[in-house]
Amino acid sequence: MENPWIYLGLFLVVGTIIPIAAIVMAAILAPRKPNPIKLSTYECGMETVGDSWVQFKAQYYVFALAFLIFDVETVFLFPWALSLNMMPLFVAVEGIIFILILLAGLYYIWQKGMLDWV
Amino acid sequence: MTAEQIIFFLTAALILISALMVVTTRNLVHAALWLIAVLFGAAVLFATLDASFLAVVQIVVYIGAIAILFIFAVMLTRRNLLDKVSQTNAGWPWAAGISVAAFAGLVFLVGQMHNAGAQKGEVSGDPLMALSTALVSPDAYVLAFEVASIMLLAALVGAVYIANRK
Amino acid sequence: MVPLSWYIFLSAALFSIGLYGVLARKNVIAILLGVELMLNAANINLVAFWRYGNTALMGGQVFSIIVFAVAAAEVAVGLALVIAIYRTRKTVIADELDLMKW
Amino acid sequence: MEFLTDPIKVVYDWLLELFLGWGWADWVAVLVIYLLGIVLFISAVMVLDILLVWVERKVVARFQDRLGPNRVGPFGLFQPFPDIIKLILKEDITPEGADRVVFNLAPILSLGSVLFLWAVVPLASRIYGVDLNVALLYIVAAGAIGTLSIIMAGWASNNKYALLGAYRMVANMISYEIPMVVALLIPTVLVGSMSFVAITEAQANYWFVLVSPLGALIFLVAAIAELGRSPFDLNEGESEIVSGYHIEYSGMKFGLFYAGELLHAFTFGGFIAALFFGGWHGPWAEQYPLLGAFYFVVKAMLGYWVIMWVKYTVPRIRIDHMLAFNWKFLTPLAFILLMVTAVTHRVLLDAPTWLYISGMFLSNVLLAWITVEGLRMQARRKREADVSAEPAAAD
Repeated sequence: MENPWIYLGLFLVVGTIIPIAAIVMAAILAPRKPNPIKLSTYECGMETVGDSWVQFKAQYYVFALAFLIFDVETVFLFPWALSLNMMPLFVAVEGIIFILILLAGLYYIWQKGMLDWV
Repeated sequence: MTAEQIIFFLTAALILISALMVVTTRNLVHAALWLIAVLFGAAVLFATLDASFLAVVQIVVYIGAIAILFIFAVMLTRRNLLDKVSQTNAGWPWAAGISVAAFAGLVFLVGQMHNAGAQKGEVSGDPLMALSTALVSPDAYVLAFEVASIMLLAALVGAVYIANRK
Repeated sequence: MVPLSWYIFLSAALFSIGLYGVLARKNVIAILLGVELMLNAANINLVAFWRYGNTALMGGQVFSIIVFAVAAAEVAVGLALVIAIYRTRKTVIADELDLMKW
Repeated sequence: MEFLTDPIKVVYDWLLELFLGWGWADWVAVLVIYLLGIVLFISAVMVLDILLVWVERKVVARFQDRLGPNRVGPFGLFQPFPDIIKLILKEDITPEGADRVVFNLAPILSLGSVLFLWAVVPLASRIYGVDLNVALLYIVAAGAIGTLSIIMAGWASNNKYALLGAYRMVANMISYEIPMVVALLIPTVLVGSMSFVAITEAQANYWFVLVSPLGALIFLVAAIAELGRSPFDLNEGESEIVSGYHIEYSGMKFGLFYAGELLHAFTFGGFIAALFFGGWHGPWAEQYPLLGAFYFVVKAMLGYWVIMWVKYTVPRIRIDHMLAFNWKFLTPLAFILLMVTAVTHRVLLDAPTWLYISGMFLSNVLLAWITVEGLRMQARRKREADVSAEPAAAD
């Protein structure tokens, strides 16, 4: 197998086609008798009030921000982890400095109470 | 046409059509979803260019984090986002003109390049291991590696502080 | 086979589309979406130049990883600013944010 | 006996010879063999998924002191098939005001993101989809597609409950992705490779759970949270938001979400087995790959069993507790463990095996002990503060 991405690309295509096939099969076989009540939004029998695309709590956003930064950090750590075995001990210290800098950021926003759910 | 060319054209078409949808569609959640299509196309291009690490990182960072953040931000600021009204400002013909001029200039510059018709050589060694050693070895890019962590620290503290202020 | 120029043409087109998005869109978030397109165009270029040049030199790939980090930081701070502005001014339209324009 | 030692290669060579004999071009034959293999592989995974429906229902019944399905076939083993026929024949409702394209795309991506994972899982020695050199990041990338499908489902349904459920689920998934990725970094440090095949092969002499027990535990907790299973199933708090992001889905589309969830749980059982419990390694597994595949499935089932056990035993936790547990405890602990592991591994790299294993194990135990002591001290201080604050409040 000279290039793994050929196999992987085929896998992605087949892995997408199989769920699509399931939905298409259901669409062909299933009955279709829509009526307004059936199509209305399901809210346990209550009438829907207003548009459902409402705003949400800004707090979710803060956690998404923290996630973004730490996600990028882990991306940097993967090359570091790969090269650890064949580089001097000094390289391990570099990675530790890298992690400590970001943990300091986490500690700061924790102490400022920004991680508290209000 | 070789298989490689067919893949390139399909991906390029996906990228360009999706990019046009990103800048023209009125519904901003749809714009963010089209952006995801662009990013996925770019990941496919990275895979064809033998940069496997960047291909997966593209999906992990861009689709998994940045695009989600965009969708969250659109939903947070939705109240007076009227999808019916025009989403472009009055100067859009100027913008289109500038973009076309920029494209023409870039194409002209590519025409001046002496190695524009270059073909791919063999990949020397294992790019993944070469990348990881280059990123952390002291005589290569370790400074960039450490500075990136300082930048991420600044972004973390700044962004969380700005977003969280009561 | 695909020559180098195809990748550069593609990234030039992507860059121009992103530029149009930045210049023409009203909504601040849509402008940031345009910036993302431009950063991706730059990344495609960097990786293509790495692949068609000397693949033993990893500068191209390292540079694009740094671009990922910069993009993440830019999005984090940019969108946080959008949220903060929205909270005080109740708008995300760039033309209406004219407090500094006297 | 060639077939028993390397089945994939034997079948591959046989098919290649057959197709070339039919006068096909070289690359067409290889492509068709790949496609056949992939379709067979994914079909096998889907059949396993169907079996998992029965396993899950039977196990939950036993946990709750019931019998579970027992009418169709022996022990109700054929129960999933009527279920599937029902799902296919059920009317599919797209609610009014839904964003049609996104609404239909979400279940496809949800199941697809789980199926994609199987491309890189090593089932046995010389039996695997593909040996990708960035397999661990590929797993995280497929998880990112799953997160995306959830937010798409919640947004496209045009339903407040669905949107709220999606927000909760996404907040949960992205938060616990950080400790999960850090736990994935630990085998990467130990082996010096991101390839799943290489990580499994490196565990021929000792399992990584001996070297990094704390890492395995963090991965298990983060995996349960990633799956959105109890105690982290607050996306479907029935009493608050009915059933979460897939409330508006019916028929086959709901079936795809359900199948994706079950298969995801089993897949994570497989990951725990492959990363920390030796994967396909066992007696004679090296010579006879089919035996190795059997070991792998058994270990994956055990991992899945543990996930189910937790699910049906512990109650749901509150969202603020969920986020605080991750950001104030699990994430810092995972990063500290990563630093300790990296340094200990690097220092003991050339030491004899017994010293290496015991050193790594002791460092993990020491870290766990310090963590527990720290937590106890903090709890005691908090209790004392509460006690001294109480009389003041009583006045």
